[in-house]
Amino acid sequence: MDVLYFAWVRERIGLPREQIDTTAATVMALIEELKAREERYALAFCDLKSLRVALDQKLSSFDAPLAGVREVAFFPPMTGG
Amino acid sequence: MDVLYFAWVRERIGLPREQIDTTAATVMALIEELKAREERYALAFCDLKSLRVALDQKLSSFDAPLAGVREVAFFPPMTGG
Amino acid sequence: MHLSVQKAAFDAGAELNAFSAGVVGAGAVVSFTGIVRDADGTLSAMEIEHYPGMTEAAIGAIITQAQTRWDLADVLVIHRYGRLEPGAQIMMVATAARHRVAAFEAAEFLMDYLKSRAPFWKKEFGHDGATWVAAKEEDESALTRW
Amino acid sequence: MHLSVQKAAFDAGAELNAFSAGVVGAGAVVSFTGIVRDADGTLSAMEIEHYPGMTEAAIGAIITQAQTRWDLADVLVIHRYGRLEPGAQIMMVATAARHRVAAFEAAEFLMDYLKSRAPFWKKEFGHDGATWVAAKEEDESALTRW
Repeated sequence: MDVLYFAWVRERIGLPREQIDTTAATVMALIEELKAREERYALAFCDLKSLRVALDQKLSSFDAPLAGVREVAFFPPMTGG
Repeated sequence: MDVLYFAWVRERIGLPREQIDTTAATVMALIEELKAREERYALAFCDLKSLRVALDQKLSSFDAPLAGVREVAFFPPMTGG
Repeated sequence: MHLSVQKAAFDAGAELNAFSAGVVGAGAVVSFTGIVRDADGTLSAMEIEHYPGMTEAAIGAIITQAQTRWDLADVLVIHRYGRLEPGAQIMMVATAARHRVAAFEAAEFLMDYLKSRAPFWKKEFGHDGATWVAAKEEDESALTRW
Repeated sequence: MHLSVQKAAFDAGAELNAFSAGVVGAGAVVSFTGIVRDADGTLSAMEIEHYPGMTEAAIGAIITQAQTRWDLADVLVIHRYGRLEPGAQIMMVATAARHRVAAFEAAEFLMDYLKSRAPFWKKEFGHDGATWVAAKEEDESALTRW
């Protein structure tokens, strides 16, 4: 599964994307798995209120299932326009 | 006093402006005076709801006094933009 | 503040660029362009009559009202009169402000007031002759929101 | 429909003219241009990051929503990414419709959604370093009016 990071999430984790082999059933389970990995992940995911997730490039929610998903992206609330 | 006519008011009366010597105290009195003059004026002023008046180039009302006014203009509701 | 009541055509893009270039500190520029629309394929031309002198004063007063109400970096109004073919640009409004909401609201305010408070009258020439465009009830009631 | 997510600068006036020229039957064209604003004189540059692929899809979906909701003759969205200096144009939206209300409302709708539903992130570089622009509460609540 491709996992992408943008903006300060990318900066905290230190890379823009990585391939992750996971059996996590939901986005939330994936987040917990990542947080347990290393300090920098724990830091990036410490405040879920200021985080957004997209599954296969569509905005989604933390309790969404990951079955069949190829690309997960984490980023802060968007500031376009 | 200069009296100006625009759009279909101008067309019904047949001229864009004229000089009128009047002792009419209000716009309404001037209108009555003009209506009494000739058919074309009666026709132009027959429906006051679809008429607007400006005194010295400011939108005004039919009961406004004419004392000190130099320019009176009659026209239909505006359709700019 | 830029205000022009003119017979000549104008270049909306060039006007927008010149307007934006002259603005300092604005984060948002909104423009509106009004175009002669041939609603049912029968319009051959439109003629716009206006009241020289009062037109400039009335538009100036509308702009002042907008500037009082919103914190605007600048305002532009161009309005043509005379004969216009379908597809021709009739008029243009532009507003610049720090934030988008003020720029949008001020532009809509200007348009609503120009529609029924600036002394212009439109006459349409079609296959069956000429008719003066009637003021719309909705244009008058649009003013109540401000 | 014209949608471009690009690094290069664009000419808002030329875009507006090309957009208007391509529109048939519209009486109203509204444009919005967003400019990098140096709010307190300390901004040296802004960097806009985006999510290639999702950006185009998200903006495309927002445009489709606008087209469903209003009867639009055409829609244009240009949004830049990369490094931008103060005064530079960030993005542009244009809408064309028969009447002014639809053109204005659709442009505001597009702006409100682009602000917080298109995957762009702004970072500001100033004298004291760099900070990511925080999403504003008011931008999120602006969506509730639609």
